Amino acid sequence: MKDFDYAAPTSVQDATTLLAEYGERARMLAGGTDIIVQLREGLRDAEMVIDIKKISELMALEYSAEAGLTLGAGVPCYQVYENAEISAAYPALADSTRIIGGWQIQARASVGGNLCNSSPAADTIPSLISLGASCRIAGPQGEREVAVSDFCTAPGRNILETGELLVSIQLPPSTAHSGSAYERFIPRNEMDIAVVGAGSWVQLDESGSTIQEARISLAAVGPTPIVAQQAAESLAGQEASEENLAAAAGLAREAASPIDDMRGTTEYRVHLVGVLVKRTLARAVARARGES
Amino acid sequence: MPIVFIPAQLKSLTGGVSQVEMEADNVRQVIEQLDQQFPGIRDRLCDGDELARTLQVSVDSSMGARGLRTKVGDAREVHFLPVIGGG
Amino acid sequence: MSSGNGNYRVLGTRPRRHDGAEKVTGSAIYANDVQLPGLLTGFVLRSPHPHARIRSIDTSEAEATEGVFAVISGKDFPEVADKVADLGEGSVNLSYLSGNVMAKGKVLYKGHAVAAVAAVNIHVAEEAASKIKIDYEVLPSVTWVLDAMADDAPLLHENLFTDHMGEKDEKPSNTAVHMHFEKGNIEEGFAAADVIVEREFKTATVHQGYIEPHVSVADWTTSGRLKIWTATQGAFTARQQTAEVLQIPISDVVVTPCEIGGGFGGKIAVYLEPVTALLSKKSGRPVRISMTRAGVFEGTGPTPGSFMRVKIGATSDGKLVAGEAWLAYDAGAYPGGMIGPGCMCVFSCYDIEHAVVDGYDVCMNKPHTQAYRAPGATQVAFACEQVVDEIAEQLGICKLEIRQLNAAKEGMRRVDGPVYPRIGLVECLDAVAQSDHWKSPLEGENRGRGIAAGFWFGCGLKSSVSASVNHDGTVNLTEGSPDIGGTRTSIAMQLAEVLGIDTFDVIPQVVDTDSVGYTDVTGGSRVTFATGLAAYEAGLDLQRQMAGRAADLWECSADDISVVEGEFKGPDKSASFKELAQELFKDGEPLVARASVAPDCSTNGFAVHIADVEVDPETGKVTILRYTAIQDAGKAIHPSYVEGQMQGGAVQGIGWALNEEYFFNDNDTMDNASFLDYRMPTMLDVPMIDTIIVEVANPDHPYGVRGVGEPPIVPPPAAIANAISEATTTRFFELPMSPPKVWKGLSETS
Amino acid sequence: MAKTVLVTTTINGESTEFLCKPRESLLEILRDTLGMTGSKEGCNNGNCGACTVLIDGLPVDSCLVLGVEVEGVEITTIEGIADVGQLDPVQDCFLDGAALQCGICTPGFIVTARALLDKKPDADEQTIRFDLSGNLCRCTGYDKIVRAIQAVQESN
Repeated sequence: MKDFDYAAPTSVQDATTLLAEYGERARMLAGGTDIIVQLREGLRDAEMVIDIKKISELMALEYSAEAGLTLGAGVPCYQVYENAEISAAYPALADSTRIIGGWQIQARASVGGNLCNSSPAADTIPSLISLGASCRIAGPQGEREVAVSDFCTAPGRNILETGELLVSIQLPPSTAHSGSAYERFIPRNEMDIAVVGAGSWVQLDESGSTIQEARISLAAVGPTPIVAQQAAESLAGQEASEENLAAAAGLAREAASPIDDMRGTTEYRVHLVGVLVKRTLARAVARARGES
Repeated sequence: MPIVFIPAQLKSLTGGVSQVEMEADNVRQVIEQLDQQFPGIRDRLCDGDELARTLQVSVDSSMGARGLRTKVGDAREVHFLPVIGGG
Repeated sequence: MSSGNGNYRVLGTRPRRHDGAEKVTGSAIYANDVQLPGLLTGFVLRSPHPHARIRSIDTSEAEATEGVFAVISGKDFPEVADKVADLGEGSVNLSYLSGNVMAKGKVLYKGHAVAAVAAVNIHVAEEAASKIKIDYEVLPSVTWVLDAMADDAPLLHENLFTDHMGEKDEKPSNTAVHMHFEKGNIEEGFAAADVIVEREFKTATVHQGYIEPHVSVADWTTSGRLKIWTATQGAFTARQQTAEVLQIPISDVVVTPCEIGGGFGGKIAVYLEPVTALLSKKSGRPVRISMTRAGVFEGTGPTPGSFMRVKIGATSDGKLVAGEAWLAYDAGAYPGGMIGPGCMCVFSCYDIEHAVVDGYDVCMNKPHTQAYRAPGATQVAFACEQVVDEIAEQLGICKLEIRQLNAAKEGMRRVDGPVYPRIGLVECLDAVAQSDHWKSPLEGENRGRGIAAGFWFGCGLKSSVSASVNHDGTVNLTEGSPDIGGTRTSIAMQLAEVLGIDTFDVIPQVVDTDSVGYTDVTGGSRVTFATGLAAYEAGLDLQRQMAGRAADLWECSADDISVVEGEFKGPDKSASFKELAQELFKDGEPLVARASVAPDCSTNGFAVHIADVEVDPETGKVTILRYTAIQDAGKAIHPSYVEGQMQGGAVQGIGWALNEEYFFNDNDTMDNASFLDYRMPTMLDVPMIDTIIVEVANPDHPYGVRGVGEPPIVPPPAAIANAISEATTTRFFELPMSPPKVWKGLSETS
Repeated sequence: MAKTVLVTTTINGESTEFLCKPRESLLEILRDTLGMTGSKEGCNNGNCGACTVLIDGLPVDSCLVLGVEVEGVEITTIEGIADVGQLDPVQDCFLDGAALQCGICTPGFIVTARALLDKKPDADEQTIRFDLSGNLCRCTGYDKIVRAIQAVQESN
């Protein structure tokens, strides 16, 4: 590994100052499960590695039914899925955090880091998008808020400007009769990169039969995580029937523009989008109905 | 008296003969006798004064690495086989 | 030799292993744990191209880097003659071996070693390596076996001419060897057949996947002798190869085999030993290299991918009467050794009167292939066992019954000629029929059950041990077989059984090449069999010595002393081994025995596996629901470690069946050189692996032991393919049967 | 060159200080600086679990932790699992159940299994397999490892 300096600032301001000073030559370190591998394999460079885990705001995990979830950028995955309230309110996020790497990875890897690494195959991003999450970003010019769906711009790239830092991810309060789910397809059962991932969220009416609103997001089928807008909109006002979910899954396939690589062909991935969207919608509906 | 099995790839040298019964104490003698009967067969089975390194001799159901010194006096069958590695 | 009577005190028990406490507490010393004063760390620079001529190598900037002590490349290695050396288990062309250790002139695969650096730490070594400038002339490359056999294929070796058992073609070729076997009259055989099935199969290149990377530590600084500590399956073969590559006398080399983190056939060839040796010589310091995982995948032996065509004919009553096989195996960058056993194993489980087999060993721009557990046999079992299944389907015969009807047994002649002695395939198949698994119906949609059989020779080779009796009657057992899976204990148990003492009264130790007689590799399923046989012989020798001494002690004739179950009995006195040993220690010569053996036999192991699968028709993913491995172990010395071999081999085979493969991209370089993307089974991917040990004594071992390490990897891909076929009515002819391929196959069928 | 950093941490209950460069992983520090070679390197990128240690009771791949990060934490390595002269029940059950062959993955498995049994003493087979899926073993086929962990549960 190439030589680098290390700093562990204790405030957001100290961090952004350092970031501004080093610019592109600085890399953030949260759980380290991506960045350490990338530095070791020469996939990314750094002169300064900034450990954000000493900044209390970035390690905060605050949840209330009224205010929703504030997920500090450095909070490791296990803290999400081990928290029963958070898992109940945001099941898709619990699904995602539970399957990133093995236990050793989940003990370190953060949702914020998964987002900032901005891999098209990231497992938490479709969940965050489908749950309507937004990012709180701090920079030299102050703070701004950006929807997670607008965060990634290309493989490994995002909207963070020089000197900017992801502070936290905000999830809106979970509403009654809503449900969400994330599933990915991998050839093994663990320790793998998604061939395709799908996150779905539905808001049912009080009777639990009609979908009022839905959000669907996909991983590993484009240069960034994808919002399957048309598919989601097609469900609004529709009965939560198997046929309607399948029809939406069909529309979601059209949103996908995957590449052929060793993990799967274009054809296979598009097919899997249909399978996973159907499955996650069904599971989200079941959860919204309190069935699982 | 052992029966020597001619490898299928050498049958062009033996005019199609696939088995030869002969008196011999060891593989060296087997090959000498074969070569007298079928000139050229020795060069296919040996590297210089040794059994080809890619070959081993199977005597009855034994397989070993004693090369030309392999005893065959009491054997029923002699085969020339490729060497086998193992994991 | 007579086979055992089954009445044993020690054999068949399940004691803890002697090296257990060290291994569960982290104190066992593997090669990467060796510490020496002034130890430097090395790094190997590898070719980014699959095929290229090296125009020049400039190491000056790397050498000038602070913290760098030595840089070497191909020019630092001596020229090695084009000569074939016998390495005990197989043979190797030394110029190929040397060229694989460090490229000279040409690189033949991505990952081929081109230079190495020794520095104060890994980071400095890596940075310095990145400053080595190599001018490559990139050449056309080839990585698929049939392409490599084509007339217009890029040639890897201009002086390689196809060998047809001693006769060479005149035109150079990538095909190193053509083999041909015949039995009976193939035309007659097929003419007599009522049903004939012919299929083509492909299997991917797969890696042994040991968790410990290759590691070597060398100290060639002070005494003039080269000292090596390494992760090897065979210290003596590592010594021989290192000496040959460096062109020094073997007496100048001492190799200490450290604890070894898995091998499976992949840690027999040397890679790092000569490199660390030269770096040590040049730097004047001891040097360690631990390969990166990518280096392991790209630079060390995977096992061959293959293309196979198999055709079998049977009469309407299910008797197999004719078999034809055409096999092309991927040798990688240099001629390989797996096609021979591939040819010999393709029909080895069945009595087929007429058969023809052709095999081709083909070079291409991939890492040089090496043995992997029953090398060459798993591929052909995948082919043959599926064709047998299809014949059963066409004839409406039970798939177990067709195997029982045709099973190899004592007296059967294989296609390569030899006749089997007493073997246990029939008993394994009977055990299948009696098993709870086979008798339990499998219910549910998209589910299927498959079975398959497999064979591996198991070899003897050379082993030496010495046994010295301590004055408390315990015995120090010194051996040269690196212990990869509990063999210290399985060998010690055989000595304990002879002597009538307990397992833990034997203190086994694996020692360096200066300290024990020559011993071949831990491989070929041979250690418990052959080194165990040596321990048994040493035990008999100790008993003979002690009986003679007891006659002196008890003032009787040696003829009056008998040994019954380890107890020495004289006319009026008797003593246990321990009592007598304590007595004899008081005066006279210390009691030391040694034995060396070279059993000329194969131990002929058969395995039959049953797999239940469920296929997700929407994704093509296959889940293993239940799995049973049945195997003839001859005699299970330590049943837990026999089961462990069966379970481990089965799961490696499951990985081979479902997901493991080298992905080569359009540039003929590997895309997945990591444990993330080379998908070996995790704990979550497999169920419990049930085992049934069958014991048909091997007539060539006093306790009836057969080699057990290799057969269990042979049946799994075939058993799983047969199960998938039952589950989906679609057959898959290509390994791995990964989700994209299964989904595609299912969508094409429906 | 980056500055050398002094790190104070607790390893297996003992307060420990070491000097390190930021690029050195915890695994390198343990093995090369502190001579604790029980944690093994299998892949050096978090895919095999052979280097697993516990940080504040949770399993992590020590190849994916920087030495400079462990200031003030509590680390347990394989060397700290047994008491003096007394193996941990997990170690005993691994030995009795022959749950190891070559042994290179064994320290990682034992450390993860210890954490699992502490957190979820009643874990069922599926949970055991899920939580240990970050530890690769190539020799055993996992059967005897799962059974050894179940044997610890049964002995409690």
